[in-house]
Formats: sequence, structure tokens, C-alpha cells
Amino acid sequence: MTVALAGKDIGPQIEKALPGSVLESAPGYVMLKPEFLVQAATFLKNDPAMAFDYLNFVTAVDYYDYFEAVYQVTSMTHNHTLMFKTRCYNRVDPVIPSIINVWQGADFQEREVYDLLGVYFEGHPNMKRIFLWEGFEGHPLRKDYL
Amino acid sequence: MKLHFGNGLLKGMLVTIKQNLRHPTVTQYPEQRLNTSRRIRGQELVWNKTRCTGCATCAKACHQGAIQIVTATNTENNKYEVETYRVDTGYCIQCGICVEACPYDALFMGARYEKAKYRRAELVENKEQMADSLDRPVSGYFHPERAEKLPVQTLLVEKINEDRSKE
Amino acid sequence: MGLAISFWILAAVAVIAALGVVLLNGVFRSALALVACFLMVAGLYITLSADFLAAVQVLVYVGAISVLIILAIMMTRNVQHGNPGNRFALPSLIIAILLLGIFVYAVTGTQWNISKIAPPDTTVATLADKLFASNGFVLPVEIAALMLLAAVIGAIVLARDK
Amino acid sequence: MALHTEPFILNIGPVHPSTHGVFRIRATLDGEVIVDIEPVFGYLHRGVEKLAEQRTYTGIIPLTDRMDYITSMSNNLAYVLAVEKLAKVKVPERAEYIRVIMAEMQRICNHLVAAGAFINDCGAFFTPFLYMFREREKLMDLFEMVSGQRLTYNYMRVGGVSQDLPAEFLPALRKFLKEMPAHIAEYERLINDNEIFLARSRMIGILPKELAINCGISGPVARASGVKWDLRKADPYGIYDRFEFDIPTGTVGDANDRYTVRIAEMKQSLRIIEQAVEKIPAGPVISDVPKVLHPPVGEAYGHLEGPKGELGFYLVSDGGIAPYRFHVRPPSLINLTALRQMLIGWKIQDAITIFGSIDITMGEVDR
Amino acid sequence: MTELFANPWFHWAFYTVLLISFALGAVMGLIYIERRGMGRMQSRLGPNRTGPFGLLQAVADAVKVLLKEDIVPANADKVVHWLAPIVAFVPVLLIFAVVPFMNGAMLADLNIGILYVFAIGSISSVGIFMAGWSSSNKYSLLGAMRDVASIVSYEIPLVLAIIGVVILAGSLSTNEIVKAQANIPFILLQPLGFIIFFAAACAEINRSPFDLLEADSELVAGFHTEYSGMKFAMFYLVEYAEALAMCAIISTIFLGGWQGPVLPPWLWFLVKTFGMFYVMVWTRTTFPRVRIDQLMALAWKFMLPLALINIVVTAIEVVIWPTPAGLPWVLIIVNFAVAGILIVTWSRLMKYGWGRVETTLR
Repeated sequence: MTVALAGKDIGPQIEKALPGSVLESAPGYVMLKPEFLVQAATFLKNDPAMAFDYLNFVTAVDYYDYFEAVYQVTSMTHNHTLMFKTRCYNRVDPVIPSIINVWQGADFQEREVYDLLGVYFEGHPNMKRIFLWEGFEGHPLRKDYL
Repeated sequence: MKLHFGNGLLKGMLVTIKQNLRHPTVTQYPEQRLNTSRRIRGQELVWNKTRCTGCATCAKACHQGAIQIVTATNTENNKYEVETYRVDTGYCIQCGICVEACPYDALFMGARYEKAKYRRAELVENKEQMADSLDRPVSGYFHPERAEKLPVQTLLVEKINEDRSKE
Repeated sequence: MGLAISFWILAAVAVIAALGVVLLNGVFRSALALVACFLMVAGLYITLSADFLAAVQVLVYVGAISVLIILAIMMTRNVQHGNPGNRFALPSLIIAILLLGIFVYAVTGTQWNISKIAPPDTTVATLADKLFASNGFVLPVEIAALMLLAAVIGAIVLARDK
Repeated sequence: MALHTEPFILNIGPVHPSTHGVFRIRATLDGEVIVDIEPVFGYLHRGVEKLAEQRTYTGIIPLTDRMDYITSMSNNLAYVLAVEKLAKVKVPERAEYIRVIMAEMQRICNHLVAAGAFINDCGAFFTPFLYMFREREKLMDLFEMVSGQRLTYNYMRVGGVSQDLPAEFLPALRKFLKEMPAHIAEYERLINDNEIFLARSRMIGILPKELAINCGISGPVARASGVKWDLRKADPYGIYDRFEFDIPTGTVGDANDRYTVRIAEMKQSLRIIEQAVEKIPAGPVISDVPKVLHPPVGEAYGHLEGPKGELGFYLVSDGGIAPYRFHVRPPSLINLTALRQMLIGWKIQDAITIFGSIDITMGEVDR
Repeated sequence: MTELFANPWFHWAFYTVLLISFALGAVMGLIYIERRGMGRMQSRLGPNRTGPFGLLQAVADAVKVLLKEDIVPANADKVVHWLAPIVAFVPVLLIFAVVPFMNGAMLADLNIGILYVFAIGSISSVGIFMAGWSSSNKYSLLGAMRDVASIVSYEIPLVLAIIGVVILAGSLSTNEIVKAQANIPFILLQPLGFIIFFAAACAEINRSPFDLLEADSELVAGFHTEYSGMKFAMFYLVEYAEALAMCAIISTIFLGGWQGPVLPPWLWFLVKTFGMFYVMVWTRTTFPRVRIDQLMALAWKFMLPLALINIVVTAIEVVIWPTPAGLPWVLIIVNFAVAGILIVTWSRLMKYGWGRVETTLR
């Protein structure tokens, strides 16, 4: 059975490795600061106790005030899983660092999030629309999109 | 390590040529029809006028918005009646959720499956067209008591065996 | 009579096709004209009772050589449409005229011996006798084969990557 | 001295017999060798995630049918698992068994399509494809008997399944289980040792283990690369911990491994179904769930080992009748992440084979 | 009657009409065999609606295709596009000139008969790459390039494979070759030659598993992607007429042509030809397609050396046993053994990827 690690336990560990990176350690997830996202992801992947080598999914949710990027990662060696999040409060030009260099699996998913929610992932080598055509106006999954 | 010198090719050829001795898995469709499932969700809805109370649960359950229902009080005999009951089968995706939702067993899936139309307008079915009648067989979807009366489905698993036993 | 007619038709078409190779606008069409020219020459061989030679002409020139030429054309994309002119137009004209002059001079100046012997019935057997019989050309044939083999290996070595 | 030809851009798709739907690969070729590719998606984008935000939790089930139309039953199940996690609904025992039977039947169904289409992409003229579709027809008959439709089943419900199995279902399924091993043996005789097939599929499109994990690739594609990861074992949802089965894995990660893993998985699925049919208890098939569901505020990620890989649904609820956010983790899309690395350097024919061996459905890639 | 046939002009006219009608009629038969035979092997029926047993399906298809609009792509080289089907079709008809239906019943008993077949057959490919090039479609162009590659490669094993037969028969004339098989068909004396010839013939006429140039699943339809209507029908006809010609040639040089007991000679010839075609349908049903470099490898690394060895072995045999009396059992056994040993040895060299393995991931 895959163990869903509680954010409460993991959050302090990340905080210890990268001071100032964790905003909130909820039971279900860890909330990370966007500027520390890539470092934290690298830590989660490379730390032998974590060894989160597999990225389940990346998505984002539009909460009107902010965009929340959600990442679920799994370790195939330890068989545990963790959800971490990050927030972006800029609604006009939301930017979140891309984790494609940590987990390549984020490639199409980050593009999808950009396409449908308009969150720009900085550092992604090919950040353009994936499903809709170039020149499509707006981002359909935003709550204010008609 | 397996040896390969064309024996794999010959083995495959043996399989294909053997098919000539078997019965083909084919139905000559317009003449020869297999019985569909007893629970088939066919291309139409059947509506029972007498049971329907006009509660519009089906219309609320329909996530495609294909069902339109208007109720009104008939002033002549002072009764609450369903004025329009209209289904746009062009929007309908045959999910059967309306049938499941109906609390009075007034709605059924149809059992027929050949319903091609020439015009979009013909896809909209009104009260009279949807009525429960003999030429509109009712499927047993979500109505097990109806399902028992329908013929048993022809299954390919069993059909092949029957044909083999004949040979 | 029939032979003469067919000769003239074949010869005329061959010359037209040869001109087409040079003059046609479009490399691919030139190549096709070349194929037509080869075929006509094969036809000429048949009128000369050299049926084996005709078959080999078609097999080798149409089936292999022109096919390779066309493959090369297909690979070079930018000359696909149109036959680009180049700065060698004038020199090549001069060379062509010179060559033509030499040929005309040689052909008109030669005493052509016409053989009175009837052509052999089965050219294949005669050819085989000439090539492989003990008093034939076995050694040249074998040497030619060896040379071709060397050429093939050389081509492979040249074309190989790394 | 190397001979070079000019690069040549070839558009494979969107309408092409081997793109399994409307997918487009912009390939740059050098002769017949692929130098670069760029996948282009979106020709079948229907905005499922947006549509779902306006539908009730039950009304979304037909939408999931239409995502990966080859594996509707698994999609239903994955979504329903996520909702059950969100709303904390219990499922009756019999329904759990029915779900396992359906999911495994669907897996066989999908692998038949995948393997058949893959061999078709290798150039076999429809023979293995039609043999496999013959057995798929039988499975679809069984699905039709249960749910009333042949492709878009809409069978799973939050808290169980929509209807109990009909009386004639289990005998027919037993008959199928008895016949199927012989049919699988027939496919293996037909194609497994075929020298041309081996030459076309062995050592082609190798996906190394590390790359597979890093790219988030799951399902048979990952297992063919040697990743022994199956959610049925690693995270046994439902009652999968009660069944005995193996996880077939490949060694090299080439196209042939992906094919053989699928064939082996079909056998394992048959094993699971046999055990489930043995043990299936009587009882109700759906627990007492309100018709219009109001899950508590929160979020849940439910996933299962779909036939194509890890199929997950991430749901955010605001307490209303419709999910606030509905996100799909589509295995088909994510399995394509490594496509570029897998295709470059191969010939067009190999590209078609490799693409076919990944097994995607455009309905799920684009959603 | 006989003096009528002695008149060369009548002979010409008669056989020309006969051959054209035979080719067209037999092609219909082949299409029927292909579709029904393949259908049965794929566990279905095949077309059975038009006419009795679906016999008129080919006619219906022909009518449909002839009534269709003829579309020429805007960027096409129109003249070449128009000429291509004709250039492809005429040589195929010419092949039938040397096919003996009965003893001496042929348009022309050329003494280079077999060579003529391959010489003429190679012209047909010119039509194919004319089509591929002039369509100005990338898929067509790729198809045409593959065609060029396969034609150049497979001509060689094709010709080499029959040299064994020619050595045994002592003639290039097709009629003489059939006569030489009075005792025993050459397939028994030349099993290796037959296998190589069959495979090379499949490649030459682009039938599966070597149908790379029209590869449905990769190149959509290859060289005739842009053809429609009448011109497409021509290519369709070429495809089957070539198959018919090759089957006729195989039955002539390996299966004893019109020789056979009880049945009339022309019927034997037809039975063998159609039987051969059924084998082609059978292989098409079963095998996947090879890759282009494997196609080349097969021609150059497998068929060419084997064909050469076959020639040497046959030549030695002819020298050792000049005239076999009755059934030459020793020869048959030796030849089958040689064929088996050679195939097994060579197939070990052709393991994975048939000589070319790419293990590195780029």
C-alpha cells in the first residue's frame, strides 16, 4: 500500500534543508514558496530518505485570488507519495518556475496548464499552447472564462 | 535462444490457413440480426404518459440538457398535466441517467437502434412520438422486470460454439 | 520494308529523345527522355537481330542506370523544378561542337565493311560460345568481373560513414 | 566522406492511418531517418475538464466514458474511486468484485486493441488485428449485457455499480475464460516468432528505465522497460490485495517488449477474473448514496492502474453539487513525453511502429 | 485453321486480343481471390453482395472508380502525372507475350524469353516513380524512392535465381523451359531458386511483405496517393496484372507450366497460376512489412549470396549428372538439403534487425 506522507512531517524536513522555503505544512500537502520550488523538488528527488523519482501529475487550480499549482510525487523505492503545492498571486501574468529539469514528465502537463489556465512556467524550453491553437484568446479553465 | 530460420513465418502461415476450416465470425447484418442486450440503451427514450407526474427529475438529471418538460394546470378539468415533453435525441448521449433518476418508473430506454434521420429537426421527439407503444419496444435498462420479458442476448462466445457443434 | 520503317521511327524518336535530354526544362523530364532514348536504342538493336543485347540494354540501362539517375534527382530537392542554367553554358557548347565535328569527321572518313553473313539464329548460344568457350574470351571476362568487384568495394568504402 | 541529403519536413497526420486518431507529428527527415519531431495535439480537444465543472458528480461519469473510449470501464472506475475518496463512501463487497471483473475485462479489451493495432502498424495486413478484435467483440458483448452499451458503458456509480450482473453473465464469462487462453496461444503462434515481426520490433524504440521513470511513464510501457510498478500491487485500491497475480516486466524496453508485456498482462488479467468469479459474494451492489452528491470541501486524488497506465483524477470540491476543479491525469498524454527521444534516429517505418507500441487514444490525450 | 495461324498477322491479332482480354479477365479473378481468400483467412467472408458469391464485386469497383472525378494536384507535373499510369501499364501487358498457355501457344517464342520478361518488367517501375515524383506529394515521393531502391536491389537476385533453371533447361525460351519439365517440375530441383525467386518477385511487384512503396500504415498509399478515378484504376490494374504475370512466370519456370496429367494444358497453366497467386495472398495475410533497410539487407546479404551459391551448386550437379534418367531422386534430396542448410546458416547471420542493430538511444 502506498503511504501518503503527511505534509506535516515532510514540511519541516524541507524547511530544514532549505530554510524559508515552506509556507504551510498541512496534513495533506506541503505549501512551498514558488522561488524555492525547483530547489525543493530537487531535494525531494535526490534525498535518499525521500527519493521521489516519479511525478504523478502537475496541475493548477484557479482560486480567483491566486493560482495554485499542485504536484503529486511518488517514490518507487520507498512506495510513498506526497503532494506539494505552490501559489501565484499574480492574475494577469502568473509565473511559476518549471520543474521540467527535475522530472521530465512535467513537460506536456505544464504546457497543458499554461494552455488552459495561463500559468507560465519559467524555464520550460517549449512553453507554448498544447491543445488550443496559437492565437486563441484567453485560457478556458480559468473561472472567469465564459 | 530460439532458432529463427523462417520457422516463425511458417508457423504463422499455418495459423492463417487453418482459419479456412473455421466458421467466420460474421453476421450478415440486414438479413441476420443478433439479439441485443436486454439492457440496451437504444437510440430513443420511451415515456409513459400515465405514470409521469411532471416532476422534471429527468430533466434535472440530464446533464446534456436534452429533455424539455413543461407542466401546466388544465383549467377545464382542473388537473396538473404535462404540456410538453420533448427530447432532442441529437443531444442525447444515451447514458441512461434520466431513466435511473425517474422516481415513478415513467421513463425507459428504447430497445431499437436504427434511428438514422435525414434532418436535425426530426431528431426532436415530442410527447406523441415518445409514447409507449407496440412498435417501440422498451429496453430493460434499470427495469429488471421488463428485462425478463425480452429475448436473451445473442453472445458471440456462445454463437461460435453452436456453429462449431453443427459442423 | 517493315524493318526500314521501324528503323526510321526508332531512330527519329531516339534523336528527339536525346535532344529532349538536353533541351527539356526540368531535370526529371530530361531523365525520362533519357529512358525513352535507351528504349529506342534497344529497339534498334532488335532490328539488327541482336535480341540479347536489346534485352540487356533495357535491363541494365532502363532498369538500373536511369533508375539511379532518377533516384539522385529525387534526392536533390532544389533542382526539382526547372533546369538551372550555369556559367559553363558557353564552354560546354564549344566542347559539344568540337566533339560533334570529330564524330562527323570520323564517321564520314571511315570505310564501313558490311558483313554478308546472315545473323546467327540464336544469339545467346553464339555469345556464350564466344565468351566462355576454351578459345573465347574467358580471361577478359573474369578480369572485368574482378575489376567491377574492386569498384564495388571501393564505392562502399568511400560512401561509408566513419 | 559522408553523403548528406537536405532535411525534408514530413507531416504525419493529423489524418493518417497510423496515428490512432487525430494526432500530428511534424517530422524532419534526413532521407528516411528522423532527425527531429514535434508532436502536435489538440485536434480532439473537447474541454472535458471545463465541462465537468458544470455537471453533477454522477453526470460526469458519461464524460469519462468518452475520454479514452477504448477503456471506458476503467475510466469510470478511476473517477468513481476519486469521488469515493473525496466523499468517503463505502462500497459493498459484491460491487468491489464486479468492479475488479470489469476492470480486468477492460484491460484485456484494451490490450487486444493495442496489440492488434501495433502489429497492424508493423504492416501486417489486418489479420492479427481482426483476430484480436474477434475476441474483443466477445468482451464487448459481455459489457453490453451488463451495461447496455458496447463502448460507452457508464456503469460505475459512486458507491458501487449501477445495476447488478444479469443472471446469464457469469456463465458466459466462464465460457470466455475457458476459451481465451487458446486464442492468446493462437496470437502467439501467429506473430510472436515471426522473423519479420521480430526484425521490425526488437531493439526498436528503446526506452531506458531511468528515462521512463523520469518522464512519468506508467503502465505496460514502463513495465516493458523494467519498471516493476503496478498500482494494483503498489497501492492496491479496491480489493486487489486479495488476488494473486504477477507483474510481467520486459528487459530491454523495446517495442517487442511492450507487445509481449501486454500479452502477458492479458493472461494475468484472466487469472484475476477467474479468482474473482470464484469468490464473488451475493449482496447489494450499491451503497446508500444520495442521488445528488455534496462531497465535503476538500481535494482528493484517486488513481488506478488503467490499461494504458496510471489513470488518475484530481478533484477539488467546494461543497457544491459539481466539482470545483476536475483534473485528469491522462496516461496516454504522459506516456508520449519521451516520444521525441524514442523516435529520433529511427526511420519513418520504425517511428510508426514505436508510436503504435506506446498505445494511446487521442480522446484521452486531448480530452 | 492451322494455315490461318501460320499467317503471322493473324497470329499477332489473335494473341494480342486474347492476351489483353486474358489479362483483364484474370485480374478480376485475382481481385476476387484476393479479397475472398483473405477474408476467409481473417475469419470473415469478404465481399459477397454483388452478384452471385460476390463475383461481380470487381466489376462494381471498376465502374465506381471509372465514374470518379479525375483529380490532378495543383503543383503536379501534369504531363508526367498523366503519362505515369500508361507507362506503368503497357510493359505489364507486354510480359504476357512470352507466357506459354499451351505448347507453343504464345504470342512470340523469343529465344531470350526469360530475359525479356525482366527487361520489360523493369520499365514498369519507371511509371511508378514517374507517378511518385509528379504528384508533388511527400508521401508519394518517399514511396517512389523506396520503389527505386527495391527495384535496383531485387532485379539482381530475381535474375540470378532463374539461372539455375536456365542451366537445367539449357534455354532461355519459356516454351523450351516448360518442355524441359516434362518429367519433373523445376521446383523440386531448384527449391532454393524457387524461394529466392518467389520472394524477389514479391518485392519486384511490391506485394506484401515487401509492399513498402504503398505501405498503408506509413505512407498512406505511397506513389498513388494523389491518383483518383481512371488513372488510379490503371495503377490498380498494374498491381494485379504484375502479380498475374509473375505468377504465370513462376508457374512456367518452376511448376511445369502447362505440363500435367489428365487436365487440358491451358487449364493446368491457369490452375498453377491462380494457385501461386493464392500463396501470395496467403503470405500477404500473414506477414508484417519489412523495413526499407531490411529489404535491402535481405536482397544483398541473403538472396544474392544464396542465389550465387545456388548457381554454382546447380552447375556442378549438371556436370556430374548430365542427363538424369527418370526421377532424379539424388538430385532432389541433395538440392533440398543444400537449400535447408544454406537458409539455416544464413538466417543465423540475419538475427536481430537483420544485420543492423541500433542499440544506442539518441
